[in-house]
Amino acid sequence: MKVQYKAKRNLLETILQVEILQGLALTLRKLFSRPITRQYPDEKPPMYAGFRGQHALVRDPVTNDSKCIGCMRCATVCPSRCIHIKTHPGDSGQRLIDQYAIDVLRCVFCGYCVEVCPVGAITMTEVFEYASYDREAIYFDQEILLANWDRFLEQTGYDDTYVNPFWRPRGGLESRLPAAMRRDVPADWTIEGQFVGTKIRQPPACKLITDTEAAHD
Amino acid sequence: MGKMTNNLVQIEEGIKFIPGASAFVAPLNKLINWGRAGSIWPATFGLACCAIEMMVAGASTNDLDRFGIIFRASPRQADCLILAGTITKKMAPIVRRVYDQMPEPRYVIAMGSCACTGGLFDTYAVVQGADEFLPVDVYIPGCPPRPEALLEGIMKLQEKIMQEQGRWSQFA
Amino acid sequence: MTKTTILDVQVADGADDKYRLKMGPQHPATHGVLRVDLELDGETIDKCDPQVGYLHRGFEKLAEHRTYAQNIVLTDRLDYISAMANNVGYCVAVEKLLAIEVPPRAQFIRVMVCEMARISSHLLWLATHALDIGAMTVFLYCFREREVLLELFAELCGSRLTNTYTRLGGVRQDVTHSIMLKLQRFVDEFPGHIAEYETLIDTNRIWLKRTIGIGQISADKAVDLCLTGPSLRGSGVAYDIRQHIPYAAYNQMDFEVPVGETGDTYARYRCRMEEFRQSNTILRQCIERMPPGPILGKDAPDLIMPAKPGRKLEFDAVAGNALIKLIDNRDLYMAGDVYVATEVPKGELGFYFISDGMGRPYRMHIRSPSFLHIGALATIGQGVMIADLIAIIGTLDVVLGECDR
Amino acid sequence: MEPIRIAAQLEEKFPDSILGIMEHRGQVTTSVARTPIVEIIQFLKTEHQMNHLNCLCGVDNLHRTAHVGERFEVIYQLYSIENRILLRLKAQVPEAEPAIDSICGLWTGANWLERETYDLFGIIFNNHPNLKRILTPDDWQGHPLRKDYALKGDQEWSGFEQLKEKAAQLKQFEF
Repeated sequence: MKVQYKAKRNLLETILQVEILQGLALTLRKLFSRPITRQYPDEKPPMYAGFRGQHALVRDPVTNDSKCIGCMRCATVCPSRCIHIKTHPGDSGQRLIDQYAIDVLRCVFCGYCVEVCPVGAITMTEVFEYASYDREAIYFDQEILLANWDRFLEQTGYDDTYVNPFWRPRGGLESRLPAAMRRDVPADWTIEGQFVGTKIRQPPACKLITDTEAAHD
Repeated sequence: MGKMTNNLVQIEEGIKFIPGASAFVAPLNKLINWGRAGSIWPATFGLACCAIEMMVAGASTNDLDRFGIIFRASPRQADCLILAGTITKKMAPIVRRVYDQMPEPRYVIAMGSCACTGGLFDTYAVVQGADEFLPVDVYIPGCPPRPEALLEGIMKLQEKIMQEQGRWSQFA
Repeated sequence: MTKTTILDVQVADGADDKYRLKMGPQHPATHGVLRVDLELDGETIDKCDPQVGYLHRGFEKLAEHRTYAQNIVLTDRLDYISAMANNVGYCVAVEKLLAIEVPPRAQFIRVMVCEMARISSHLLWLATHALDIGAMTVFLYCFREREVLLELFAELCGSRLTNTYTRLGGVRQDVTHSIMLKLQRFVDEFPGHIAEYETLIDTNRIWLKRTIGIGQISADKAVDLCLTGPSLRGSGVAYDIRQHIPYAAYNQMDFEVPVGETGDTYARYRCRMEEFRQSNTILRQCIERMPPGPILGKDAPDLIMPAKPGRKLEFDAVAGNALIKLIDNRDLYMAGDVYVATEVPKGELGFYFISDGMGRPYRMHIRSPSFLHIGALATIGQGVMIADLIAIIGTLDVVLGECDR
Repeated sequence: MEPIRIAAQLEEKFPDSILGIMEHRGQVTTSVARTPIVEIIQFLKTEHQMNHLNCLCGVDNLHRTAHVGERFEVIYQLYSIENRILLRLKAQVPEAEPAIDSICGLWTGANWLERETYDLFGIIFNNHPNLKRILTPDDWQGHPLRKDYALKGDQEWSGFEQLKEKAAQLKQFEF
C-alpha cells in the first residue's frame, strides 16, 4: 500500500495560513474540554486487581504467622535473586523458616514469586507509595512483610481469604495452578464468569471508564 | 508595635501572616526551604525505562508543573537530578559530571530498582546502586515506579527540604 | 584529532578549522543516552560518529545465566516503550526452539497486545519527534492516548510498562470483558485522534520545511544499511515480517503494509501515521474474531523449569539461596539453533538462540533494530545541517535500551 | 528455491570450504571455512538475492558439549526480501588466531555488527574501516561474552575505580 499524501496547498491557502488556523482552532477547542490531569495526592489513580506493587506475606488466621512452607520456589524463580530465605529442618521433616527477606530495591516486580507459590503465601498488594530516604528501610524482612499484609487489609477492607484474582490466572488450565488456588470449574464456566468463586474476590468496580470519558471529551 | 504582633495569624508552624499587609513573617530558614521545595527543577536526564514513566509524569495525566516542577535541559539551571534508569559503568562518570555541574543545593532522586541497587542487572557493566558514587536523597522502589510513585518520591524530597537547617548555599 | 579521557576535559590539537561538537549523552533530543560526535563545517555536518554503549547492561551475558522463563523479564527492558512486542518476539523464538504449541486464543491475544504496543510506541515516537521539531501540543495529546493504553496493560497484566505478559506456550492472563470494552472504545475513538495529530502537523508549513527532503535514503541504500521497520518502508521496500514470515495469528489478519516512496523524514512519518490506522484495524479484527479456548498450551513449560513430569526440584543450600541442579542436566531439550525475527514497532527484532540441551540458552543474541538504525546514522547524517540531525534521529525511532542491550 | 538447495549449490560452487549442512526446526545452517567468507556471501547476494543481512554475531563454543569445530564461530543470517528465504552461515574462527574477513564492503550496516562482535568476543575483522570497541569503554579489559569471562566481570573498569575514588574524596566536603 502506497502512503497517501495530502494535496499541496494552493496559493490562497498559503496566503491565509489555513493549516495554522486549523491547528489553532483545534487547540482552542480543547480549552473548553474537561482537563484530564489527575490531582494526584488528593485523587488516587485507578488501581486494578493484580497490580504488582508492594510485597506482603499472607498472614494465616489460624497460626497468626506466615503461610510459607520454605519450598524455595520463589527464591529459585526470582530473576533478580532478591528473595533470601533461610530454613532449618523441623521435627517432622518440614522446613521451618528462620528468615524470609525481600530486597525490594532489587526486585523487578515481575510477579513470578507469587505465581509459583504453591500455598499462596506471598502476594503483591496494590500499594506503590513507599519511597524512602535510605536503602535499609526498603529491605523487607518477615515482620515487615506480614505488617504490609495487615496494613493492606486495613486499607482495603478485604477479609483474610483474599486471593488476588490476578494470581489465579484467568482462562488458564486449572491443573497448572498451585493447589491452594485451584477450584472446581463449573461446566458452564465462561470467560465472563471468571471471578466467580468462594475464595476469589470480585474485582473492584472499574474507574477508568469515567477517566477516559474525561480524556476524550 | 506590640499590638501589631498580636494580630499576626499563624498559618503554619513558625510562619505568620500579617492581615491587611499581604506580608509573611517567618524564619529565613523556613522561607528559603519553602521556596526551594515549591520549585524543584530537575535536570532532564533520562537513562532508561524509568525515563518513560518520568515523561508520563511530566505529561498531561500527571502534570508535574502543578508542583512547580519544570524540567530543565541544562544541569546548570537544575537543582535536582532524577536518576531514571540503569546506570552503567560507562555512563557513571557522565552522571557524576552532570551532578557536579549542578549548583548547590542539589538533590538526587534514585528512581526505580536499577538506579537504587542495579536491580535485575547484576552484571559486569552495571553500577550496583547510584549511592556508590552519588549522595542519594530519596529512593523510589518499583520497576519502573508508577508516575504517581515518582510524585510521591518528590513529595518526600519536599518534606526533606522543609526540614533543612541553615543550608543557604554559599552565602551562609 | 581529539583525545577524551573520561574525567578530564577534552584537548584538541586544532590542526584544522573543524568545529567538533559532542552531542549527548545528556541531551534531551537524543532519546536516551546516545552520544553523537560531530565534526562541523559551519552548520553542515562533515562527519557524524554516533557513540553508543552508555546503556550496555550485559543482556546477552545475563541471559546465559537465567532460564528461558526468567529471560522473559529481561526482554521487557529491551525496548521499554513496547515491552509487549518484545515479550511476544522472545516467546515466539523460544517456542520455535523448544517446539511448543500455542493455542489459537493466545495467538490472537498476542497479536492484540503487539498492536497495542505498536500504537503506544508510535505515539511516544510521534510525541518526542514532534517535541524535537518544536510542536509541543502533539506531545501532550499523544500522552493522553498513550495513558489509556498503559492503563489497559496495567489492568491486563498488573504493570504499565514492563509487562512480563507472555509465557512460553501462551500468555499469562486472559483478557476480561471489561478490557475488551475499553479497547473497543479506544479503537472507535482513535481514528479521530489521529486526525487531530494530522490537523496539527501534517500540513503545517514548519513541519513540512523540517521534514520534506531531510535525511533522504534510497531503497538500495536502506537495504544496504540494514534498516528495517518503518524506516525501511519509508524508502519503498515492502518488507514487513508480519506478512513475510507471519507469526502468532498475523496470517489470519487482514491488513496492509504502508510503504512510502521518497525515503525522507516525511515519508517515514507518513508511514507511521498509516501504521496507526492499520494497527487500529488489526485491533478491531482481534476484538471481533477472538476465539474461545485456553490461553496456555498443554505442553507449556512451567515457570520453574525444567518441567518434565515426575521430576522433583533439588536444592543446594548456598548462602540460603536455592540453586536448581537440574537446569544443568543436558537432556532437557533438543540441542540446536534457531533465529526468529518479529516485527516490533521499531523494525525487525530477531532472537538467535543456541541451545545445548540445558534449561538455559547457551547463547542468546538479540538483533535489535535500533542498533543498526543508529549505525546507519553515520551515513545518513553526513552532509546534513545540524538541526536536521535531530529530525533524523527522531524519525529513525531509536531506543537506546534496545540498541545497547 | 529452497534454502537447503541453495546450500547444496554452495557446496558445488565452493567444495573445499563448505564443512557441513545442518537443518534444525526448518532452518538451514551451513558451516563454512573462514577464508572465502566474502566470496560466499557475495555469491549468495548476487545469485540468490540474499540482500538483507538479518544479523551477524559471534559464538564462543568453549563450554559446549558435543561440538566439533573451532572455539569461535561467526554467524551470518542472510535473508532474501524478494524470495523470502532465510539462510544461516557459520564461519569457523580458531582460538589461536581469531580473525576473519570483514563484509563491510557488501553491507554498510555490517560495520557496527562487526564492531560489536569484536568488542564482545575479541574476533578481529580484517579490512574493517573502524574496528574499535563499541559497547564497552575503550579501555575495558577482556571480552565480556567469552565463556571464560565471569558474569560480574573479572576486574573493575579503571574509569569506574577513578570515579569512586573521586566520589570518596568529594564526600569529605559533603559535595
